[in-house]
Amino acid sequence: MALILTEEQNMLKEAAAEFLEANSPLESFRKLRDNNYKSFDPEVWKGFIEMGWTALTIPEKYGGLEFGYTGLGQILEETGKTLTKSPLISSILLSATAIRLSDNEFIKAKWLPKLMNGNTLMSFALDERSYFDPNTIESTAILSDDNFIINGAKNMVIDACNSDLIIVVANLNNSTSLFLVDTKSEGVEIKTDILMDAGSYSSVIFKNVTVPAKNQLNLKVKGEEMLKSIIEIGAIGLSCEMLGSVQAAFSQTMEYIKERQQFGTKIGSYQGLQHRAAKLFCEIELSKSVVIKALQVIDQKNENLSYYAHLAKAKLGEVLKLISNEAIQMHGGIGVTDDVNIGFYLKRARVIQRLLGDTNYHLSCIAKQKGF
Amino acid sequence: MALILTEEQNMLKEAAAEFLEANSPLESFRKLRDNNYKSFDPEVWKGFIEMGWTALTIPEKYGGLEFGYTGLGQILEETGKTLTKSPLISSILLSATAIRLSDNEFIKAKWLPKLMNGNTLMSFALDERSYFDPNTIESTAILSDDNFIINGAKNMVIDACNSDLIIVVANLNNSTSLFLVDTKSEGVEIKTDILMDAGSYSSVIFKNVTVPAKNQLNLKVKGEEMLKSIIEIGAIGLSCEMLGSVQAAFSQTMEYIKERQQFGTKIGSYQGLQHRAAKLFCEIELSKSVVIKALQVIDQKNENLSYYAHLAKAKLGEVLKLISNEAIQMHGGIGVTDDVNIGFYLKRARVIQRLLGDTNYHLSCIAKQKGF
Amino acid sequence: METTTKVDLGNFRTETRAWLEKNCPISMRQPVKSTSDMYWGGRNAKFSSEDQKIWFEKMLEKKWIVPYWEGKYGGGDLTPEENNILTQEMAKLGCRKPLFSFGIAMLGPALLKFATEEQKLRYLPEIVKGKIWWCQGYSEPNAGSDLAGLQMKAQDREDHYLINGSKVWTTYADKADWIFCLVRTNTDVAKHSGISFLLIDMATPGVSVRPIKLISGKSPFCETFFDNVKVPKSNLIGTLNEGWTIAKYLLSHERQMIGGVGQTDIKRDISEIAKEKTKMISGQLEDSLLRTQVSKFEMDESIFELTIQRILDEDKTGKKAAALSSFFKYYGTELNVKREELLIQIGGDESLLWVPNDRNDADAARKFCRSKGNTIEGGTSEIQLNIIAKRLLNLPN
Amino acid sequence: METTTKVDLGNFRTETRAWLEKNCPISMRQPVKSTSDMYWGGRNAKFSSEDQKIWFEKMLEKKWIVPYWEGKYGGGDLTPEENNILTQEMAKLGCRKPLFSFGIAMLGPALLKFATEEQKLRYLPEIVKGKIWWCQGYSEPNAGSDLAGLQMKAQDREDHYLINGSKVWTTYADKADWIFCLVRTNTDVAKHSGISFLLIDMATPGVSVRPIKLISGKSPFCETFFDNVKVPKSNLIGTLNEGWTIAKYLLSHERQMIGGVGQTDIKRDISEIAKEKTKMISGQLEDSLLRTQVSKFEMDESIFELTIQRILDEDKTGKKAAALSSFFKYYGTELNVKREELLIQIGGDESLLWVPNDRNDADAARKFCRSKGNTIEGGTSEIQLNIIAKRLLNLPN
Repeated sequence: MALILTEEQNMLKEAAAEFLEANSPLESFRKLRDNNYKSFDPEVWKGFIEMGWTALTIPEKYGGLEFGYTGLGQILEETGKTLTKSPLISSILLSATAIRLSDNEFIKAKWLPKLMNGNTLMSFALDERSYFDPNTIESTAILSDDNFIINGAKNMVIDACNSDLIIVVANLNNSTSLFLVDTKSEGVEIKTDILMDAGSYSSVIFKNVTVPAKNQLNLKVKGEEMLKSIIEIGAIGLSCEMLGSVQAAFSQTMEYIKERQQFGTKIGSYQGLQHRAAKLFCEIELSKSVVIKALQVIDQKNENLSYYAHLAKAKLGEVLKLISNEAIQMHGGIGVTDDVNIGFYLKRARVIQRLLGDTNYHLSCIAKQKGF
Repeated sequence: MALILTEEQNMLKEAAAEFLEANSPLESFRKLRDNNYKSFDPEVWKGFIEMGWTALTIPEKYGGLEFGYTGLGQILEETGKTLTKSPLISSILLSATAIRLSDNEFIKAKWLPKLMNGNTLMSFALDERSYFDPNTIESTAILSDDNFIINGAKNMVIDACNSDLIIVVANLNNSTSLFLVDTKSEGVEIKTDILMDAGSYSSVIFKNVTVPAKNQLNLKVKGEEMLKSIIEIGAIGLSCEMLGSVQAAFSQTMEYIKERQQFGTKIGSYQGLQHRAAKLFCEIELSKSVVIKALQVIDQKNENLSYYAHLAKAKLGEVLKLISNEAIQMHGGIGVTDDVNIGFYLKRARVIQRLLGDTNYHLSCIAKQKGF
Repeated sequence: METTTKVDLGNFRTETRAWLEKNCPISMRQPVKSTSDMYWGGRNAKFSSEDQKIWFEKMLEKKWIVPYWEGKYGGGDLTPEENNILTQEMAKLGCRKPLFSFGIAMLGPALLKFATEEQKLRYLPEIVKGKIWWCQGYSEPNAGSDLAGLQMKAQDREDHYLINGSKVWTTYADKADWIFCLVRTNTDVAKHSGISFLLIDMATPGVSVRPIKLISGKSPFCETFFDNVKVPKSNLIGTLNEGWTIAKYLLSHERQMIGGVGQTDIKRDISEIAKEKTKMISGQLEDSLLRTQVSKFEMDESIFELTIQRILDEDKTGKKAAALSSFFKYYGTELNVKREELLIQIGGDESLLWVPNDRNDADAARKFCRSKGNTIEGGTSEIQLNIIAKRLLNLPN
Repeated sequence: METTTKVDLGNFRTETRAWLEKNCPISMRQPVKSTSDMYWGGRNAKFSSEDQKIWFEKMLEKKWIVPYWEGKYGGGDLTPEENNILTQEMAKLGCRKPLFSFGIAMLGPALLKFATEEQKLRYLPEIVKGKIWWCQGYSEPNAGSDLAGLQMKAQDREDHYLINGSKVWTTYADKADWIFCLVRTNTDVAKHSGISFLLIDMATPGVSVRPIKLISGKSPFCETFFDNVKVPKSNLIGTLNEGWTIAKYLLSHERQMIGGVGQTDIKRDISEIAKEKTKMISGQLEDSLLRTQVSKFEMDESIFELTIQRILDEDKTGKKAAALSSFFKYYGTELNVKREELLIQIGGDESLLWVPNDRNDADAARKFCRSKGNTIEGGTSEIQLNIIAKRLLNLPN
């Protein structure tokens, strides 16, 4: 398959760019932050829903557009440019994907339409440690009559503070399972922190939380495999946002060095900066390629999903780190002030790099796959 | 102790620079190479002995100057600039150090004067694998009446082809011992290869070689500890040569970019090259510091010898790799031709980096020491 | 003219395969291992085997030496689609190129675009027939990266040009019959405006050649000297003083080739070699720093391959990005240099051998040294970065 | 004058220690933790504790606020050796500085070298007594790296200068009483030749200040505006239009401080933190890529420390290498930026916290963000590399 967008995908991307530039430019990120770190702008989120972006990955059977992840990826990429905050990652990229992969028809039929219509917000609770480590889950679920009793402590749960439900990963009979838990259930305690990217991330404690048995996502399918796919698709989705940030931080920096004068010349004329800029350009070209490949692999249900997910998140983590630093350095003094927006990319970068695993984590996974 | 040379050490260094520039400039390296890869120039070696350089680390008790390794390091550094080939590394840095650390008075009294006077050439045989790995020695020594019977296969033995004797590292009763073996003994088979640096490195096979019991270097001292010190001192000595090469390759490159014109200007005026040159300058400043510290630590019999030996060889391996590459790139097309000498540093670099362990090896040792 | 349909192409593929299977000798389906496996043609042409001769002659007769040129120039009149199929089928069978030639890859495109019809009819069929071995004369000792700063003079002497100067990096000049050169025909104007593109017979009195030895050893490169060499005016290609246009056209071709675009040889994974050569401990490389190096290298290598594919795919949709050839050249050669560094590091002592012994042909060290030229030849990495900064990023002067 | 002997120095050390032990309140021997632990003096000076007041007054009385200045300027007349001993003994006991002051560290050296005797006698004792809080006005919004491109004008108006323009990165300008500034006094000459060094009372009408918020949050930096501010001519330091000489003299001081030379705070080994925070497996960091990063970082950090020591040792022997301050600034700040990157990477989620909660003061993320300024303030890394290339390597323009 050609590594290019189809005409429909291109149109979607352009529409997204236009909408976000008009309704949620970079400056909106500052406004939400200064408005007591508000998680998102409901008006903008309404726009997302009206544009159909929440329905892109939902099967037609449940009323969705079944347009594919390559489409969703374009939206995420554009939000990475404007740093638009929304429940798109927690509710759609992670939670809707989890439910889509579920074989519990009851859950799918009930919740996919609600997620898509924005009536329900969901979060995905996986992490339990201070770094990404999906292989050591200690939360437990025990079947007791017609209910599961869930115990455990999760952290880094994105936007849990706004969510109606949380999908919880826990061990059931020595294997992984996923459960849909109402945040208003007894025994659920949510504490929310604001991290460097001005985003809301919660620690959620589940203390003998009772969940109806029908709320288990994985029935015949293996929970381990479902979780693996959710993480892989999630990592690719985050890579899309990172690709957007990479491009935006770079182009804003190029604009700046074309205008900024020092020593009587534009600083963009110095070969020292030019060579660094050219190298960043190369890294962006590489980033674009791995992201589009990874997106296509999701939609093709290709067996190499795991490899390209690791590759994309590893590369984008590295490139975003590099470019978010270079962007500030090339801006000079003004770059470290809060007066300009370029620093927002740095702060978002260090959080999103870590979500669902950093470069080291993903490279190590590839090395293990290749047996070295 | 101040991290500077004493006046005497400085004088020695200047004398060495003068002698080598006069008697063995970089062009001499080419001549030896083109003369069927000759190992060294006996006239120049005679000069080394007359200048007292072979006696610097030999105790006064055995007729030496007992001037210290910081002195020997200055000679090695200067030979790194001119790439002067000589038995200084095999006979003095490695073999004389091994004997100096020995507690076998018979061996010391007999051989140190001969090594110093250049009457005898020796090699040090440690490696058995295609990479540096001093912890897996398979050569064996067995006591049989008044003799040891040695079996094993060694490689990367520097200058064994010219040596009268070889110091062999072998296992005796499950611990490490060192033995002095006459190269003319029955069962010793030497095959010599020319490596990328135009130097001679031998594979030596020992097949039931009989060695008199008095030829064991370690009597009461532990062979393991002796070997460790020899490797550490050897690694520091090689770092000195590397420091010389680093400086010479850099300064020749700076001269070149100050003169070479392209696009109507000297290429050294381009900021792209200037910033790279400035970074190399910083790396050289760091290299100088770790080398002088490591040398002083040998002479002070400081307990941190091991740490600084690892640190020096690790850093110099990294810096020499970087600078030997940058030197060629900055020379452009002429740099990859055999018409100029700058490529000699590259070729020597990749061999000396590997001798007694590369950057990865030494950094890994430090990490182990620090428990991470 | 009828358009080719998919059915026709299917037939073409079947026929092509059948023809190749019938006509390509088995020995000509082995990978090229040494220079004697390549037939370069030329005035002193010698086939190194009977099969080589048969294969060349069959292909010449079939007009498939340069299948995509027009018939009147000796080509096979194939459409791009047909030519593509032929290339694919040859690759499947492993057929060697019947003729190696800078005439086909470099001079040909220039002649087709810039030469007069008379010149095309004279030179192109000779190229196809392998009668003339062409070499290239661009760089000069004092004009490396600054190619346009070249100084080899061609003075107007009424009925001929008088050539004085020298060229460097003239590949196989010691074996070639003719050379295509950039020469200075006007010294009074901006440097790019006084350059012309000239063809010179190497047998002309005053031409001499010195082979260049590299840090890796022997090389096909030469330095070529021109001492009062007389060249007929009819040997000028394109307009006088507008040779720089031709040069730029050809350089962009060359960069893509050096950057590895379109290269088909499969490289072994560095990690596979590392697993084989170095110590493993509980399923991982014991040298954890090497594991890092290999991980990062393979990430970039793998993604660079995707990027070549992506940009070729974009090209097909008509998106043009001219200076991207600089990206390919820069990144591709830097990657190759890193690969060779890793190989020499992983390879252990064997990879350091310089003089062959009975177990080892000392190829690794030579290849390593040779790779240092990759980021210099065909425009240094620095020049490529300049081009990216100026043309793609529009950074100011 | 008698020379100090070793015996005298021994006595001086003993006496000093005894005096410090007697006079430095225990609470003044704790490390500085917040800004309230620092006494800055000034017109609106307030001591944050009784001990802080006692300590300052005892030291002032002893003439040890600036012990190495001459007595007539309020100093203690100590020799460099004695001052060294005092510094060492204060460090041993952990005594805080009694007064934090840009007047001591930055303005003082300039006055001592360039001011008239009258100016010295007026300003230096005030600095010692902590009466005036000085701030610095070099950079301007359009003159960052290109400091000499500054445009704040000081026009000659017979009995005074009329100042118009603004300064940026004026640390604590919102609290300071006076500012020492570089101003443009001649616009008709090369930029370096039209700069003067001027002292301005912040209370003069027309001076206003805006604090600057950084990506890390609040900061002591300000932007300071001058709108028709009248400054007496007697406030000029040094020769008119030769202020650049003073600026260069001060900048070289500043660079060494920022690069970390002479810093005494002990930093924890990154490897220790990594061992504590991340997974270990058979005695090694499980994340082998992190192991590589930490190994390389600690190698460079450790050798940079040796290099500071070596160059200070060489300095003592009289070897001068002026531009080495650029090396320290460049390498020291780049290392610190790398350290903060590693800390945020190793630190896990806790290090990403921005708004403090009950378990975590969110310091790590703020420090990380703040570190991004290190390679910019006091001359960017690029400027330092330029200086190294030009002054130490003599590369051409």
